[in-house]
Amino acid sequence: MEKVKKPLKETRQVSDILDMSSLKWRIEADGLELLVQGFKEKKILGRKCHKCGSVYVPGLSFCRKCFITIEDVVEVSKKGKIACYTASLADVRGNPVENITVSVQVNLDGSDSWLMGHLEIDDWKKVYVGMPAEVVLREETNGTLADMVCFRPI
Amino acid sequence: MRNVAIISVGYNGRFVAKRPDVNIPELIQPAVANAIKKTKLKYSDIGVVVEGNMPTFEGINYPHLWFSDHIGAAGKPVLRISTGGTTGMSVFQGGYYCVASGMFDVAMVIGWEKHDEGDAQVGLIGIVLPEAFSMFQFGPDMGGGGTGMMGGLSSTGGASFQALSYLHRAKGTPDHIDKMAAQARSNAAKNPYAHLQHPNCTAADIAKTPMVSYPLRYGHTCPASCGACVMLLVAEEKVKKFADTDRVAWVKAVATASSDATTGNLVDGQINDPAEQAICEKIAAPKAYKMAGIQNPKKEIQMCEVYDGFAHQELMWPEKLHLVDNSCKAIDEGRLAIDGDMPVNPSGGVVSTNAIGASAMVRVAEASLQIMGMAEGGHQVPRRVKNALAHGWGGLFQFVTITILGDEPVKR
Amino acid sequence: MAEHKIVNSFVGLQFIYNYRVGEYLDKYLDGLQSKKILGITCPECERVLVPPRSMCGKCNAKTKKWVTLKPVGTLKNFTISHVEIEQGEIKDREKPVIIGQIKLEGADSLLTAKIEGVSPKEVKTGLKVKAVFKDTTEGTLQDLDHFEPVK
Amino acid sequence: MDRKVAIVGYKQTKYLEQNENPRERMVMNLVQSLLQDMKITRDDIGTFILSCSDFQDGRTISECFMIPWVGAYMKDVSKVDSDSANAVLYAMMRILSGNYETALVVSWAMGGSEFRSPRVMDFELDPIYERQAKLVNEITAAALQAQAYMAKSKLTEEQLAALAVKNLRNGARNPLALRKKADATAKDILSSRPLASPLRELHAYTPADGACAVLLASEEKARELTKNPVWIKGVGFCQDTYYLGERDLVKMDSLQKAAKTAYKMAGITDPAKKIGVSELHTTFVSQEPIFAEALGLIPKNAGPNAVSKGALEIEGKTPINPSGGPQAANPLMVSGLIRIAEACTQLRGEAGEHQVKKTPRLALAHGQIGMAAQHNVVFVLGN
Repeated sequence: MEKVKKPLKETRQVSDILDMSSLKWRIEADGLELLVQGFKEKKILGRKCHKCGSVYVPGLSFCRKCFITIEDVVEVSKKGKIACYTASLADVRGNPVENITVSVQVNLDGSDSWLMGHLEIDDWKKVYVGMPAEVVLREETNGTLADMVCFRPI
Repeated sequence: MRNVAIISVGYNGRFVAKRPDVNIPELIQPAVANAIKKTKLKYSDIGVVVEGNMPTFEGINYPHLWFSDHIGAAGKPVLRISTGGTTGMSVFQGGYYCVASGMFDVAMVIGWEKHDEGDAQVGLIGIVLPEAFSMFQFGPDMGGGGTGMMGGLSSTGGASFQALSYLHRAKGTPDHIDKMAAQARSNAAKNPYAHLQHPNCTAADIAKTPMVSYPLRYGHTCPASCGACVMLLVAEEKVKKFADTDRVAWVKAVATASSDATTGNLVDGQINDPAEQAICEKIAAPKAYKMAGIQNPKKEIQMCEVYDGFAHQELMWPEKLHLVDNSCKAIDEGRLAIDGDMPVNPSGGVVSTNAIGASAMVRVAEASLQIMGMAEGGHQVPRRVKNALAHGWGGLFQFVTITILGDEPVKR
Repeated sequence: MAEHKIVNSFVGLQFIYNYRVGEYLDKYLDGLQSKKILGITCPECERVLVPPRSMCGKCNAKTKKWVTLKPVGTLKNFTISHVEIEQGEIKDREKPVIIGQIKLEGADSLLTAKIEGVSPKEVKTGLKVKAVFKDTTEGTLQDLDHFEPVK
Repeated sequence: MDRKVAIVGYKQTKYLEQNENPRERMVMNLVQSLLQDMKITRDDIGTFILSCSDFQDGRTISECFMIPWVGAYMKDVSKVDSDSANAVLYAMMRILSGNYETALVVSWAMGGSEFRSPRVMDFELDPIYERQAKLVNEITAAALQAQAYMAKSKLTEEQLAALAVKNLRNGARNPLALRKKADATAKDILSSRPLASPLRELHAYTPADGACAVLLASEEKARELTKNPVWIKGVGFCQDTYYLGERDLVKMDSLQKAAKTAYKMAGITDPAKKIGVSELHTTFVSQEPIFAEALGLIPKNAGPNAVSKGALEIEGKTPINPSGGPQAANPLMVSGLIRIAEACTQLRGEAGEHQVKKTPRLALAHGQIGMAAQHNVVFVLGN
């Protein structure tokens, strides 16, 4: 015999709000600044740690491995390999979406970090880990993140 | 170093999605009462209380202040520890250090979450809000589509990167994740405290659920639960006095390690593969095994409870913990089942029950119940568990905590 | 040292929380709706707690017997509040408000409430006060509007 | 306990309305300079205990992005979500267990520039009663406590103002302090903005940006690292019931219990004689005599007498908050750690202008959270 579950008593509800606009933050954005400055000249710029040699893109002026401030700017290749990817096939509620988008994290040649972005590809099933891809910048770059259109398979 | 034993575990009841009948302290209190009931302890014997949850999920700063009177903490030392997903185990380890340090003989640890009071999704996005919004100052989002950025920032998006990267390394397929999720849901059906219970769930059942973010389906993700877990820890000299059972679980090792964010770190430049988890494989796990005196974890450990917010992690973590060589192969061979040779999450895991602040503690609690032989409802591992491992992860895929329990204290 | 690029980040979002009051406070609010103040007794130390809750922290015992308290009591302590806090900003009140701690007859804990009908200059501890409810009650804490001196 | 734990190094930032750096770099600079002073690297640190809050940092899992900036990349870290004095306590217990030889405690807050302290404090209230009733907040709770004390001990408003004057004067002698006024008078205090009687703006803490780091070590390691370790002689912590109406706000049970435990551990029976200087986490100056009595530093109801005799001044018999205390600068939860660092500077005789006259042998540091100090931590430190 199945047990009949008694519904839980609904007690009153009261509310409160954490208004995020009551907070402010200052963020050090050396990495993004360098990245968009590079876009202007159609370059991908990062920072290299003078101690351990790690290259970060976006390149903040801090090496977390060595715990030091770093300043050396280096240019890395626009080409790299897809380190991992995902395809958004549904929205947050689980409903299928019509325009399937592919997000990738790409390890650009010459860098030790991964750059995240959108991959332009006709069929998401063709993507694989290790697939060569390159950064696509728009024709006229003006030094914003929007200069980077997407990644494209090579 | 003093040896510390877990003498009792208490849950508030079955973990569920909504508890409209109680407020937060009323949710937690029965877990405290249940833990104490199974011992010879009185409230006055408890030396210190250690508590934790995810504070922004319920919007209460230092919530332990409020439920002082409900958890036997009024007039007592209370320590609050909160470290994201690992909170439960960080709290447990806090309790361990309270006793191991010699400062206290008895510690009560509490991990809880009442997800129906707040918005967990907003709470999770809150991890990266300042960084994400700072990007707008450099023009619209990278990648043009919006998903490029947010896909990496939402928890499921980050996890799907990890899942694919893991499958690539382990040469597995998404079917393996379906299988793992099915095993978790079936195990949960044998655990009276689990949230999502699905008796005899099959991989085909899971494969029917919609794909959220490739390769992760709805059936691979965890629910948001309301629940609390409480454990009582006592010093070796006091075990006989307070324990109501001959079989207690001894803490053999504790370890933790953190890196920077391994997904969603858009401002700083991410430098770790989220599926690499060197903090676990190379730092925390070796440290824990050394402390526990375990040379061959595959042989010496009989079961594990890993923190699997997403089903693929139940495959990944046993590998990173040196318990299984290849989990995809192991699940095909049935070795990860309750009656297998390395049972993973007999409780159903986090993927079946997730009250975040409690989740990592529940891993320790379940591991200890397996050692005590007290896992209820048919999820007890059939062979004698001499050593068990509990694991938690948190943050942006960047924290790891490990606890190893045994049926005998370590001779130090 | 090199200058660093610093950006100000601003987030126009809100975290919204909906809290359940639980069985005990729910019953207390039912009481306020019918213009009654309810307390609950600890079976061990026999303290009568108001507002009521499920546990007595002194004895770690479940509270049991509900009591309807007389809506009169003594002012034990008070402060004259000149400001209120709104989303973390300290704003001046239009006029000062007396916030008192009242020991209701038959209760053991002090209830915090607004005191009206007496000027900030004249208010004194020891004052006998009585509860004044809103005309139309809605089952919220605001139903118990304030306390005023017993004439 | 067969081990002893010492504080071997500490470092504070200057406390400002807005630090010139964002929190990440502010903390990195601080930790780097401490490591340089100690002539060690981040690899020499066994465990990191952070103390920060999601509500103060305005983000979920506030330590998430800070891990690399405190030097803890790929290291052992935990976080105490409470007043930072609790973090020192946890770090100490980790060393006592024998698992670690060194522990670095780091706490930070941008209380001056990024968040509004009163909002953070409001979130400490229970959401179903006090937050809905909108009567109790950090100001009214402290005011009720102050009123109760004044009624009992007959402390006057002028004496309360004298305490605030003392702290502003002390602040002027502390190079790190934010609010300071060497020539402050009682009139300045009594004419400042009224908050809730008897409290006014100049009785209150001063929100500030700032960070503090403290390095702990086991006995053996401490002797290796420094010539003058400060020993943790005793520690106690305790939490009271939440409900204001059930607490004796003047007696302060939880502070008394915490002190009792700390004194017992330190082997002190007469704290008034033995403790040379105290740094207390007072959100409002009215808490100074209340805490001092609960801690046994002055006799019961002796607050008015102590104030009029100047006993709590830097040159007095029972110096309290020679740094100016939280009234001079208070980056909310960092306060407990600052109190500990300040107690250490006094013990080492490094406090300069705000050094107490006779270099003390024992110092007391205190941390607290909650309305009218519901939760208290007491440290007895000595060299």
